[in-house]
Order: sequence, then structure tokens, then C-alpha cells
Amino acid sequence: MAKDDVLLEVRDLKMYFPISRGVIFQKAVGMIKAVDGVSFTIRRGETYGLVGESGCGKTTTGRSILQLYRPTAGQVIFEGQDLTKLSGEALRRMRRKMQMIFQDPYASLNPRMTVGEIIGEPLEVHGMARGKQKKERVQELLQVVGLNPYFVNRYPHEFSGGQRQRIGIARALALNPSFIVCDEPIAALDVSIRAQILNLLQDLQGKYGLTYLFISHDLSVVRHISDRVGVMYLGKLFEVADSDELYRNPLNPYTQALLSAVHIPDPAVEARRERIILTGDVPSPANPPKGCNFCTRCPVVMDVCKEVEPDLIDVENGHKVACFRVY
Amino acid sequence: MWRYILNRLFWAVPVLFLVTLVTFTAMKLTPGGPFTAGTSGRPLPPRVKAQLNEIYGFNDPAWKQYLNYMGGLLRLDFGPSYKFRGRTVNDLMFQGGLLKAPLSVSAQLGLVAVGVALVIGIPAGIVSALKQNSWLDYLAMFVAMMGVSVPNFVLGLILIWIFALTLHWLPTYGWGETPLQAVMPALTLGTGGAAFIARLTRASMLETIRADYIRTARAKGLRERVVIWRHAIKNSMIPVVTILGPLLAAWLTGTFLVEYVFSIPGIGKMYVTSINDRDYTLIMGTTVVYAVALVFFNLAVDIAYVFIDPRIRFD
Amino acid sequence: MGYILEVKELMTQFFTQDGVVKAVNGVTFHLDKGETLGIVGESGCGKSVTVLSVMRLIPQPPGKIVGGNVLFDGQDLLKVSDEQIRQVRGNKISMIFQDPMTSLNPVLTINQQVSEALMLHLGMNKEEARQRTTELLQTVGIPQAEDRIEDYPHQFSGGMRQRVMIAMGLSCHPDILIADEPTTALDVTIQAQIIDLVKRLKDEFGMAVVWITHDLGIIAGIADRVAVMYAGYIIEEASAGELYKNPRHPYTLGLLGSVPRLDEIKTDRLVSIEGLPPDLIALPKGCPFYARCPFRIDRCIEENPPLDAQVYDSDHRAACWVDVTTGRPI
Amino acid sequence: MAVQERVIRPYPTPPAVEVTLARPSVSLWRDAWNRLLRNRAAVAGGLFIIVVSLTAILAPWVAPYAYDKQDITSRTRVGPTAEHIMGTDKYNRDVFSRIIWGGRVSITVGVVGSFTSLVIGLTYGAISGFLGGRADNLMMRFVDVMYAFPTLLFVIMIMVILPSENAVQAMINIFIAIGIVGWVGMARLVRGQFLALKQKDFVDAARAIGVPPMGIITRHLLPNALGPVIVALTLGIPGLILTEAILSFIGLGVPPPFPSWGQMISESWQGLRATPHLTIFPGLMISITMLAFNFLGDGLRDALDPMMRGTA
Repeated sequence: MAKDDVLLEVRDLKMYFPISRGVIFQKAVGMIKAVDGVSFTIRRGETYGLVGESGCGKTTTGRSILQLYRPTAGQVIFEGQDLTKLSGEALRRMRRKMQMIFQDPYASLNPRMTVGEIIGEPLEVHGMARGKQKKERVQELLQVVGLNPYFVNRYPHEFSGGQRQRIGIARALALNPSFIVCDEPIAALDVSIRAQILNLLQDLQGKYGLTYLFISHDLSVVRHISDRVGVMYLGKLFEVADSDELYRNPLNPYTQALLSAVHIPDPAVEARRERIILTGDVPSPANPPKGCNFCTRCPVVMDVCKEVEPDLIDVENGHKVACFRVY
Repeated sequence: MWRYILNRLFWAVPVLFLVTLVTFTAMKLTPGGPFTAGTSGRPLPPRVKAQLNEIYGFNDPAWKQYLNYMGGLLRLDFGPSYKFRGRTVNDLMFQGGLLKAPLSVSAQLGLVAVGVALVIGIPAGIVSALKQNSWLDYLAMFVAMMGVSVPNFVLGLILIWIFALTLHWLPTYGWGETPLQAVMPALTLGTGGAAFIARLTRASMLETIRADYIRTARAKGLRERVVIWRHAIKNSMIPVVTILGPLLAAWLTGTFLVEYVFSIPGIGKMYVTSINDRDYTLIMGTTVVYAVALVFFNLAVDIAYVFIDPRIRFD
Repeated sequence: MGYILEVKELMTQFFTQDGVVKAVNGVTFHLDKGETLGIVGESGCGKSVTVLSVMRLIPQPPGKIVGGNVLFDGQDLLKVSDEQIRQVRGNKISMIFQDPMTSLNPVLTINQQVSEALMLHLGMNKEEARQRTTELLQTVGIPQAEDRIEDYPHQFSGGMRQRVMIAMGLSCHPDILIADEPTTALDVTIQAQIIDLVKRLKDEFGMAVVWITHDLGIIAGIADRVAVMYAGYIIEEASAGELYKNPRHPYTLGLLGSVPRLDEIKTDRLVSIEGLPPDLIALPKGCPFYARCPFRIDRCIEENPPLDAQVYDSDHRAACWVDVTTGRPI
Repeated sequence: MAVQERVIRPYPTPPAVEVTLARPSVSLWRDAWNRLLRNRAAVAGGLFIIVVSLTAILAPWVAPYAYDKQDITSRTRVGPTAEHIMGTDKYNRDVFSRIIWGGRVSITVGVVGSFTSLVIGLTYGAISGFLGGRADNLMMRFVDVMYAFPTLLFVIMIMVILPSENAVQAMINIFIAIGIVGWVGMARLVRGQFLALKQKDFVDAARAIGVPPMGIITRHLLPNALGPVIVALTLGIPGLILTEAILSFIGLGVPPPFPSWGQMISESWQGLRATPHLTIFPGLMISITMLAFNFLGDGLRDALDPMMRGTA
């Protein structure tokens, strides 16, 4: 693969949040290792899916990439520039190229601003359009996401969840970004609305050549929309592969369990399926187990797993996995 | 839990320190000083004044005076009164024995008033919430609104006018001679608190009875009475307890007006008198006593909170 | 007939400032002994309101059950006294809810909350109830149940709390367990644990289950029969196998096409049902799905099709004037 | 897992049904305003406040007599008569006129005082909440200490040490006293709002867009924190009116002859038996004004609160 194909490279990203406590002054007594050494690359034009259960660090990864959290360690190289080294004006300029779509369409729109103001704000902040030009651009964006341009003077509370999500997408598109982090964009939506938004995201990708980081807990959706998928568990990447490969041939026991837990809307298929039911809960990211993070729940755990942490190793053709059973 | 209580205790120290420091500095900044005029209002002869300054240590540097005062405080010695020569502030606050001392008179009044407030306020709030939008609810909430709006000294004066001066049912002033003397002061002080607590309890109860776990309790087939008593009341009391600290503080400072209006020989009346007399050590002494009481109540409320809400207890 | 529960023409409405919200509009279904009925629909389709109405747990006001019958054990639950319905709740019919975080009382211990129903309905004393609670907690798979019985809910994880809820629901050996989206708030692997548990306990306890969810996948795995709800109506009802193989209502058809499936080759696009569900305050006169329906005909705007507009094999019924397999009016 | 070809049933998109866009667009402020107007108690409270404020401002023109005018044609200390609808005091002054003039003190203290605390508290709370972290921690420790301070005692102390020779100076002293302590609650509120709002996705969205910090504060945080601030502001006014009344009542407020309601009570309550009207009328005035502000504040809260629906 040509090197210039890579749009974004994440190297050993770590994001720790201090747990503070104290009688007089708060001091850090521990660290929540939300993201603990994650590396991956995203190619221009592809959709990279990041999948995992709540608390696995997938959302934190997305936000650290966009520098909404400043990472504890590691590099985020976007179009050749390390974002973690940028700040102030330089970072603000880079923000034009990367945007985010949020999970909760209710919390992600300022209730005091009209739709026009919300979508127009990025244009204004970066001095890209003003006055009449801005208004035209906003109306164009509304049309692009399938909303009536007539809505520009309305407020978010006058819209349904799906419509609000479209407004959020229009805002993200306003600056003509090349890269968009989609953080669970359909999780809060109703079933019949989800397909609308998924289709819209795919259409926009085709139309504008967008690159997506698609974060979700829903394996079926991630498989549907992604070219490649990374599976996260407790702050670490466990497996990375092309999406079809991953689903056809999952190697990590966690991925296997996760896939087996997915329900398929077909009773005939469901009746035949064997499920791997994991025992127990995910350990706290403040106190992850020694060795492999999955060793407390893994159905095929070995002694070595409780001592040594497995590395993410390429086993064949870019299918990477972190598991001693596989090496 | 102990960490939490310790934390609270720790923070009481700088508050009390600041109270004394500010009070002391304020008094030092006062123009004139205590001996500008004598008790009769005539200026004191310079020689007498100099002598008094010497006796009271006013010729020392300010920091030393403060240290002296603090040293006294730590030994629970509030110093001499400027106004009542030859008497100490301690004398004034604690004179009269266990029941008659101003400090204990105030405590009695406060206790009765808190009792009135809780006994009226909490049931009124609960009933209002359970009968939301009924005439009973509207009535209770209107009365409660009046209760929080009418200042207690105004209420006290209106009560005196009606029940003492017009109807002659109750004595106008005094304390400790007949229980009747306690009725109006306790009501005056209690209704404001009751009104406040009732409004808060109602709001909290309304939120609680819409909670998912109340639905769970009903789905178990529990009687409505059990649902309310076992599942709703304790939860709805959590925010009420939270506000009790600041509320008690407001009350505490309110008591001096009620004592003043009803001529109750408590520490509050003494406070107002000391302000009129510009008796600085007495003002300081009473302020410190009030501040200590306030900090203590806040602490007590915080600790009570721990016992109501297991989420804090086990953190 | 051997129905253990029969709901007929149930209507529930909410009287709000903005108008009357018609949440449930004449819902009819039945439940056989030991069967699992799945009720599927999007938020606001009236699925939760339906089962809450069965238990008479609708907050009144603003809610009101304005019509219908709920026949259970020879009596109409909508007509019996408050005392009688309490005898049924938690005893004959019990319920578990969506959010295990908020459905348990934060200030009472697990023991207090589970014992409550045992003492009330089975007349146990404190000690017996405590003993039974421990057993129940073991049954639902809570490790070290004995040590944890005096813990408070916040000391449990989400999955464990849902297990406690299930223990509570099973405590009196109910005839029917109503599960209102019990796994929606949980992670995939925990969700699998809970579903597995309920399936196992259903056989062990010989209960009938009503399982409410928006997730067509979950229903496919557990339900014998499925009812699909839309805008307060049941619009299609069939055995699970039949419904997924031959959906007869355009909405069901669209829903099935709109979810990506792991076991199929990737499609470029999903089926998308455009538009939004109708406003329940101003329901249209005709079919509520009309505005979004690709198969609609003029009749649909005038006449709302009843559930038995199309009947196949006696138990597959669909409320539609059009045969979706041919696209022609029936 | 065995993968099979998907059977795709045709599912065309129907032509959109004409949606009527008749309902006019309403901002949340407009919405709240409409709700407020439906609340009769709040509207009544608001109207009363407007009337009292206007008569106080226009006192020289609307009051039948000057506040210090001694009507020698009338007897002293009479109850309500045709010429003096609330009677006269011991200097033959018209009580009604003095109440109108006295309104100036109460309303000014309430409004100016609460705006003083607003400006200080908003700035402090906003800075603390926006910065977060260590700076916030430190700033809030100070606030905690201030908060545990007995406010009224503090105000009284300040009034004791500051000399008040005339009405204007007394008022300025009251503002200083209130300004020093009154902002604490507001600072806490604003800081809490800011911290909560900072968690919201729309603030992250703004940061992701590259909105500079000032823009985030003014466009995203402040407008959303404003609702609770307005409510706190309104409900804070009766507290300030009360503070002034208490100060005047114990002889620390506005010095005579300029009237304030608390001071009118202070001068007359010892003679409650003989001349109740001198005490009761100003007492009612304080109570009703506070009631009006409380009703308005409650109404504002009810009107502004439901707008947070759907944004949580």
C-alpha cells in the first residue's frame, strides 16, 4: 500500500484520567486507563470501525484523536502533522479538516441557537462565509442532509431525533472536512430511523470522498458500514482486520464471544446458533488485571495470559490479533 | 465515611478562623472606638480614656491584640464587655443558671421552633405532593408561600397585635415563666421554616414518586401506604436534609429578631442590644457563638446525610 | 380456550396540556400457558404502555385506561378492586424493567427489596424470606449471594442489578413474567447472559413470558409468537418463524430490511423507511403508516385496516389493505 | 459463520406526503415567556412589582405628600382617614406617602443588590467553572468558606463599622455589605451550570469546530446558564429586601427622616398597642412585595425549567 494513502495514524495512544481524592486538596490516587496504548492507521476514503462494549475506550479514542481530550501519551498523525504537538491557532486550522458526529442528537445541539446559527457557526468561526453567502451555504447543507431549507430559523427542540442527527451531520460537513469521527451516530435513534442515517452517511462518503472513524457497540452495523474493524476491550485493541475477514474468521476469543452474542433477526438461524456466554463483568479500567486484560473472563485462558500482556501482531495480510492462543 | 466526616471537620477550622479574623479586623476599623463616648453620652475625659485603653490592651499592636483575643477564645474566654464595665462577655452569655442563661434560652427557643417546623412542614409537604393539584395542595402551597414571604419579625408583630393586644389570649413578652410565652415566638420562628420545608418536601416527593423504583415497588403488589412509607419517604428526605444546614443557619440569624420583638432574654436579644450599644467584645462574642453554632449544624446535617444515603456511606 | 392472559381492545390515553396522547388504540392479544410472546416496536409505539396497563401501573393522571378488558384467571383485571390487583402484581404476574440502575430503590438493601414480595404474598417471616432471597440470588447467578444480600444496589454492576430484578420477579413463582426492554441498557455480552438466564428460568419455573423490545434480533432468539406495534396499534402478529419469513405488513417488511445482518453478504444499502411515525395527539383517520408506506393505496387514507384485514394460517394476521408480496390491494 | 446472500425485497421510497409547516418557529425563550403568562400568580406578582417600582420612582409626583411633610392640619398618630388613607405618624406625616417613598429603598436595594451579586458572582463562577481543574478547586474552596459564613451577621457587622450619615451613604454601605457576601450563592450556581454544560456534547461540538474559548462562553455556556440565573436573581431580591428591612429595623439602615419600610416599623413597633397602623402597613408592604417577587420567581422557574427537556 502506498504510504500517502494513510490519512491518519495513531501511535501508542494513551489517555489516562486521574482519580482524585483528598481531605484538604485533591490529589491523584490512581488512573483510569481509558485508552492504554492503541495504534492503528486509517486510509484515505475508508471507513474504519471501532467496536467494543461501554467503557472499552472507543469513544475516548475518537475524542483524543480530535484533541478534545489532550492525550496522556502517544501521537496522532493527521496528514503528516502530529496533532498532539499542535495547539492554539495551528490546531484550530487543522480542525477544519476533521469533524465529529455525536451520539446524542439531543445533547449535541445548542438549544438556544437556530438551525441556521448551528450550521453557520463553523463557517463564521473560520471566516469561510458571511452574510448572504453563509445563508446560501447553510441552506445547501440542509438540502444535502435531506432537510427542508425552510427549517433554518427553527430551534433544535422542534425536531425529532433523526432530524437532529441530520443537523449535526450538516454542521460537521460545513467546513468540507476530509475526516469525520462518527461516535455512535445511530445508537440513540429509533430502529426505523437508523437505516436513514446510515444510508445518508454512506451517500455523503461517496459524494465527498470522506474518511470515517465509525465508533459503535453494534457489531452488525459496524460490519455493514466499515471496510476495516478494530475490536477494543478495556482500553486496548484486541483484533484488527478487514470487516469481512473479521466476521468470517475471528481469532481473538473476545471477538468470538462478542460475535456470538449478536442476535440475528431470523428465528431459524437463531435456533441453530451456539453462543459463548462470558461470565462476570468487565473489570474496572482503574484496576485492570495483570497480563491480558481479558484473562478474567476468557473461556480459553492459559497461565501465560495472566502474567504477560499479548502484543497486537499481524498474523496474515493485515489481520492483527493480540492473543497467545493465536500466535 | 470517616474520610468524609473528617473532610467536613477539617473545613470548619478555616471558616471559624476567618470569622474571628474578619470580626476582629472589622472592629478595629471602626471609627471612634468604644470609648469615644461614655455611658452617659458625654465624651470621656482624656485621662480616663487613656487608662481604659491601657487596661483593655488597645495600645498593643493589632496582631498582638488579635492573638490575645484568640488565646482567650481557645480557653472559651470572650473577654470583658466594653459596655458593662467589670462584667465579662462570658458572664453576660452564661449568667442566670442552666435554664435562664441567654445561651440556653436561645437554644430552647430554637429547638421548639425547629420542632414546629419539622412537625408541620414535612407532613404538609408530603400530603401536598400525594394530593397534587387538589384544593388541599393549592391551599397548603399558598400558605407556604406566605410563610416564606412574611419576615418573621413582621409576623411576630402581627401576632402580638392580634393575640396579645387585641384578644388578650397570650402574653406579649418574656420567657420561661409560663409555656404560653413560648407559643407566639415558636410559631413565628417555626412557620417560616415549616413553609420552606413543606415546599421543598413537596418538590422532592413529587420527583420521588415518579421514580422507576416506585413503579417497581407497585409492581410487587405493595399497598400504596407501604410504597410511600418504605420506598418514597426516605428517598425524598435526602434533598430536604441537604438544605437543612443552610436553613438552620438562616433561622439562627433570624432568631435574634424574634427574641428582640418578644423580649426574650436570649443571646439574640443581647446581640441586638450590643449593636445598639456598640459593645464590640459582646458583638464579637455573639458573632463567634453564632458562627460556631452554624458550622456545627452544617456538620451535623452532613453527617446525618451519610446515614440516610447509603451511596455516600459506602463511597 | 387455554389462554392464560387475554387482552381485548385495550385503549390507554394520556391527557396532557397539548392534547390527548392516544398511546394504545384498541390492542388485542393473548398469551398461552408457558409461551413467550414478543412485542416489538419503536419508542412511543405503545408497547410499554400496553403492559403497564395490563398491570394497572399507568400513572393516573395523566394516564387513563379508557377501554378494553384484561382477562386473567377468570377475572377482568381492569375491573377488579385495587386490593385484588395487588394480589396479582408481583405474585401471579411480575415485571422487570428496562433500566436496572433506576428500578431498584437506592436506600434499601437487596435483601429488603427481594424479601418484601415474599413476606407480602407468601406470608413468610423475615428469616424465611431472607433464606429464600439468598436462594433466589444464587438461582439468578449472583456470586457469593450470602455475603452480598445486605448490599445496596449501587454496589452492583448493571448486569448484576438486572439479575436482582429478575430474582425479585421470580420470587413468588409467577404465571407470567413481563420483561420491558430488560437488556436495552446492557452491553452485548451482558445482554447475552441475561437472555440466556431468562430462557433457562422460564422452563424451570414454567412461566409464560411477555418480552418487549425494539430489537428484532433478540425477539428472533426467544419468542414463540411476535406482535409488531406501530403508533399504538398491533399491525402484525404471527408465530416467530412465520413473521420473519413472510412479513405481511409494509412496516414489518421495512424494519426487517433496515437492520444489517451478520449472517448475510454485505449489502450496499439498507432498506430505509423514510419519514417519521405520526404524532399520537393527531393520529390520521386512516392507516397510521400511510405517510411512510411505499405500498399505499387510496383506501389507506380513508380506512384504517383492522388487524384481521389479512389472515394467513389462522394465526398470522396483518393490518394492511395491500398484499406486499404482489403490491396489489387485497 | 456461514454467510448467505441477502434476499432483498423491493422497498421503494414513497413520495413524501405534504407536511404542513404551519406552526411558527418558537425559541425556548419565547416558549418560556408564553408559559409564564399563563401563570396567574406570577403575572399578578409581576404587575404588583411594576406598580410598586413605578410609584417609588415617581414618588414626588404620585405621593400625596412629601415624606417629611408635617401636616399640621391633622392630628398626630391618627388611623386611616379620608385625607390620610393610612393615617399619620407622631410627626403628623402621611404614612401612605412615606410607604411610597420607602419603596425606593426596598426596590433599589433589591434590584441593585442582586445585580451587584450577579456581576461579581457570574464573573467569578464563570471563570471558575470554565477553567475547571486546579484553579476551580482553589476558587471554590474560598467560596465554601464564604458560604459557611453567617451572611446576615456579616452584613450587620459591616454596617456597624461603616458610618451612615444620610440615606445615600447608608444605601451605598448596604450595597457594599451585600456585594461582599451576596455573590457567593450566584458564583456557586453559575459554576455548577458551567461545569454541567461543559459536559454537554454541543460544547464539544463547538470545540471540534474550533470555536475560541470566548465564543464558547458567550455563545454556548452563558445563554444556557441564563435560565437558572434569572430565577436565582428574582428569588434573591426578596432576600435582599428582607436584609434591608432587618438592618433598618435594628437601627442600622437608612437614617431618618428618609423612610424605609423596615425603619418605619422600627420607629413604631414599641407603640403597637396605641398605633398599630404605623407598624402593620409597612409590615404588610414588605410582606406583599416579597410575596410578589417569590411568586414571580417561582413562575419563572416553572416556565424556564421544562425547556431543559430534551437537552439532558
